[in-house]
Amino acid sequence: MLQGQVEIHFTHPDDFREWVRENKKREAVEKLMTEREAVARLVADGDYIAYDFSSLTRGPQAMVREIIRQRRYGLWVCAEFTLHETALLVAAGCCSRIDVGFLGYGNYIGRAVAEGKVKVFEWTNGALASRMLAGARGIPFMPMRNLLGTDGVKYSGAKVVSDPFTGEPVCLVPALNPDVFLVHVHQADVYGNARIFGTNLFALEAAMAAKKVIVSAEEIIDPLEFRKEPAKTTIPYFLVSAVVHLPFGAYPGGVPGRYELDLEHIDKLNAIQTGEEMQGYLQEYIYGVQDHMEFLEKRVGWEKLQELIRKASIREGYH
Amino acid sequence: MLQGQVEIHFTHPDDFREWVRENKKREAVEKLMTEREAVARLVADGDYIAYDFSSLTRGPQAMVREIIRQRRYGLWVCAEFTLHETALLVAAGCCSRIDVGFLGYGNYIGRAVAEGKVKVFEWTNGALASRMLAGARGIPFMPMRNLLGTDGVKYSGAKVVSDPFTGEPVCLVPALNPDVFLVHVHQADVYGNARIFGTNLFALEAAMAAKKVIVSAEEIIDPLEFRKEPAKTTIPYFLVSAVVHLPFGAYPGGVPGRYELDLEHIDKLNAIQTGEEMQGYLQEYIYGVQDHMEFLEKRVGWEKLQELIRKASIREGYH
Amino acid sequence: MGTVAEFTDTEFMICSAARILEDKKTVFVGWGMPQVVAILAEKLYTPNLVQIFEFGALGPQSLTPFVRGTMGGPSNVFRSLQWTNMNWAFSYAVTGHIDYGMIGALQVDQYGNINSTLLGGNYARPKRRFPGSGGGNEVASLCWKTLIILKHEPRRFVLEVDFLTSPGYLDGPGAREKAGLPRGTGPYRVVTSKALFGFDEETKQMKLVGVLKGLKPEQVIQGMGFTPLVAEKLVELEPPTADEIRMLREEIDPSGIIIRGEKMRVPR
Amino acid sequence: MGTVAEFTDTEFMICSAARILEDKKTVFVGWGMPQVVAILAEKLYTPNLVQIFEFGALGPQSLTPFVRGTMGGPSNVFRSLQWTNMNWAFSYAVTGHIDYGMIGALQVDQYGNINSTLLGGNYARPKRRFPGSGGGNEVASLCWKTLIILKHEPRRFVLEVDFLTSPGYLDGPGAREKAGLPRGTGPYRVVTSKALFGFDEETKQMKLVGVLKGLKPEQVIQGMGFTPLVAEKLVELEPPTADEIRMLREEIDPSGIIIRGEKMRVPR
Repeated sequence: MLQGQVEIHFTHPDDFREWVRENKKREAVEKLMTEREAVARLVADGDYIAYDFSSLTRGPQAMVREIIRQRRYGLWVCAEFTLHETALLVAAGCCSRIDVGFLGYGNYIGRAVAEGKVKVFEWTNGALASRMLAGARGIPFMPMRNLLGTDGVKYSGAKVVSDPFTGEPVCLVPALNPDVFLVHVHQADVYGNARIFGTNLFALEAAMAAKKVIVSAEEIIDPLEFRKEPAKTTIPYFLVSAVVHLPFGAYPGGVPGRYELDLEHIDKLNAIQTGEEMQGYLQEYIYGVQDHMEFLEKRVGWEKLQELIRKASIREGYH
Repeated sequence: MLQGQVEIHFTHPDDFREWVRENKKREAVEKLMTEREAVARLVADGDYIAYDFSSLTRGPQAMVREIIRQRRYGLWVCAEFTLHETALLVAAGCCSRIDVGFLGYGNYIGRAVAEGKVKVFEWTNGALASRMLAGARGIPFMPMRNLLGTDGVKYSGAKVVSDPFTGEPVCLVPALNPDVFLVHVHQADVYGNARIFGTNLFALEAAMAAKKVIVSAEEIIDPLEFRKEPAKTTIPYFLVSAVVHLPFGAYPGGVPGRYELDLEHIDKLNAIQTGEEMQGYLQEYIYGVQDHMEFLEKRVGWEKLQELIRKASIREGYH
Repeated sequence: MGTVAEFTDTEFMICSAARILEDKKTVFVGWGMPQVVAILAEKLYTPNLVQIFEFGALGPQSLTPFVRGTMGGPSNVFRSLQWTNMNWAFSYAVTGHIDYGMIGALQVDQYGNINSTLLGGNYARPKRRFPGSGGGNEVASLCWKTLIILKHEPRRFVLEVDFLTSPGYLDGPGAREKAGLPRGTGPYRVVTSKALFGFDEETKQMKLVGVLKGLKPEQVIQGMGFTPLVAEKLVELEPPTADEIRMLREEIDPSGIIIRGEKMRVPR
Repeated sequence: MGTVAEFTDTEFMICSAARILEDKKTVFVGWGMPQVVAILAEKLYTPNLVQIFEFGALGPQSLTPFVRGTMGGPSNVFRSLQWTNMNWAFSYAVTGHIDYGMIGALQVDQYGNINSTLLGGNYARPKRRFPGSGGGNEVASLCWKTLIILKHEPRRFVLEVDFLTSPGYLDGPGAREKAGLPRGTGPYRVVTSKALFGFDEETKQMKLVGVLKGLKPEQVIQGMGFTPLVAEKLVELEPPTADEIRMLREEIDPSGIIIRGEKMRVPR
């Protein structure tokens, strides 16, 4: 058996089940709260955090900013397809370990790894998605036909074993059960039922696999709406811990069918090179405002938001 | 390692891949044909056959009748949630092996097993769905937390091994790649893009895992319709081998949002006890008509069909 | 509201099971009678029960009358919270999100092991063959608490099941965990047409906890293939109430396809 | 239509790759430049190409101009055949439904092994760190034929990659299969800003098969960390055509975010 000797975030499936039984209430209770409350109650130092989708498309950017604002420490991040968030989290001192995925671009994060400021483990996007699926299926691992033959095996927590059905090598990746899953959705109700329009990475998988699920939503709709079109429900309420109403919660990314990404702001993030520049950004856009609403009002502005809505002229399929 | 010593239908994932490369054309070609052509071209003696959903809800009943009509031999059936089809297939001499699932009720099929007319292997609904998911993911097996501790392990092809991540026993079920997958859908286009409204057992899994996929559809719609609402596409065209336009193709079962099941006809099926009664049914309803259209006209009738449409008054969510 | 004088064994089982379910919990519902139990419970006792079906429907507000044979049909899955598929439906159970499971049985042994596959003969040539697991093995393996519902015929309570389809406590304490089944799961109650059984916390053996009003424990135990433990304080199970019966006969199953059965009376 | 006299290295790579794709085939498209390759190919050469993205979109008819950074955004996934998620997207590849894969690389060795993770130092303390696999490992492992696209800098062609992120032929014939990777897969072409490489069927070593018009094979090979095989008949690669350039600069990427790069001219 070939296997890496690295740390993995792994929860025994039975421990996860017991956590679910004790903590995920099957009662439909109102879970609407502010982003401040949600992070204060549900994100702890040292937690393992995953999110959907990407920094530029329907990512939970406002929730990530709130985590930074509350100066969480020692987070382990599942960087499935992250661009800027991870850099921000590392720069703000929130994140000490990253499961890669795709590490995100920019010199800042690359240098942080090179300087040993953050520890990385080398998976792939598909491996992390497989791990999440295993977590959602309550099984200890998922077999894969890739990662094989590469250095990823050595620097991830995968194991290569002989498949008992073919006798040939197969790669096993351990289930992933994040402590926290952040997902920004088009619509939610107060109980946590949630709808995403368009594609996703692993929204239902991660909601089922995670201990705590924070849904931030562009809009809050009546619970009956979900029952009228059950095929559109991405996540049912009893998987969800908190619902936060955050219009433009994916900014500077876009939400398909609602508003486009803000390329100017993204260029500003891309341009960050030094620690000083990074601290300047954090101060101006995160620490320097008290919440998402103030961020929108004072740092983005109504005019810009209207422009981004206007640009989102493709609505087909997003309903 | 604990394992049964029974026959399994198992295709090496690499052999399946090669079959796909050679036979599933990525070109969008018209695949519309009659049920007669579809069975003649695509269902061979000895094939392993799976279907979605149940005998009473959106099952591919017209396609099954056509298989019987063409007197296929030696089929191995995945009886995921089958009620009458398997009895009909066994009685007609088409089916020699069954992976159970749920064997279907009625004395006829029970006696056929007891008399050794058909060989059965003892899985579960979840195990067969897991096997299909493994087939669709192109991996040799899927781990499960059940089947453990039961006689199912002995009489299925599952294996119980020590999980390398927890050291505890876990059940592995081999991937399932059916030769033929029959699926009756609400809407399809001529290329094979298909939509199901409501729930399904494993429609996309099986379409991806099967060598030959026969889609029968209540209605044929314009290909552009699929592109306008991509979230509604259940199966994309390049997984599909044939499209058959079969209104009322699930009869005597129902199609949610379209027509209700015919309980009278189902009672007739339930009442079959003897081989003679069974042959009478086969003669009257299958051998005695040349195709599905004649079956509807001469054995069901316009009035009955209109009544079943009227009864399907719940349309909410099925669009 | 009082109880009724005459009812079927099936009606009693349905009412007895419906009274056990808890509100604001999830329940994995098997085919047939368990569907009617869940609907009755929702109507009378547990309005916020979340049903889940292996066909992929989660949390429906099922319409009545119950349409036989259509677990996946529009009436049964009406106004669900989510429509998905079998692999997802079972995933909810594997990850510990489903509190109760409800399934039937042909035979059950003292550890709550279930046979729904065959009677007599051997696997290849059974004397009588039945549908097998369906999703029963998943329900009994993966939900936190499993309710087993079966007609109270002594021959169904056996020392050893002819085929172990769905796991109870296997051969006793710790055996489920040793086999690799999820920790802390197992059969919770056995609901019959005459009695109610639980399982001893220590030994995991079946224990009589209630009998239908008017029956004596000896009458219930008589002829069983094993001798169950008997609780120190036995509960007297009320026969169906007038409310329950009206709901079953008039609203849920007017055609009587599920509720018909052997006629019973409360002995006096 | 003629070719143009001046173009960027990136523009040439994009055109060269777009000319290789086959119509009526599926292609797994990586982030950035491969997206532009696929769009160009669809516009000019392969109108029925079916693109698939790890973000869960299958077969879109992507709108132009290309919106940078939004593989998952409405323009790129416009009029898809299916919207699903990452686990399904990769499943299409594992089961052999995806003909081509297209990915970039930091370094590549003679067997087409790809590094996109780091340069120099060691894993814990690399000299320079890059994004890593993303979905590249899946694409290179699971699609039938992988196109690797990278700028023609000799230092990117190394004897041994600093980190083996995505598999080429590993250490030679049979090695992929021995490692458990799907049979019959592997790198197909390496598209650079000066040349085109294939792989020898027997030895699986990289083989120069084409050079940009006006360049000599020696100029292309010079400085590479390994000496590639050279095909008996080398193809002369046409510089970008006026059509291609117009399409790229005016329709697909007018902001120039992808196509800008080092200016090149065809040597005469």
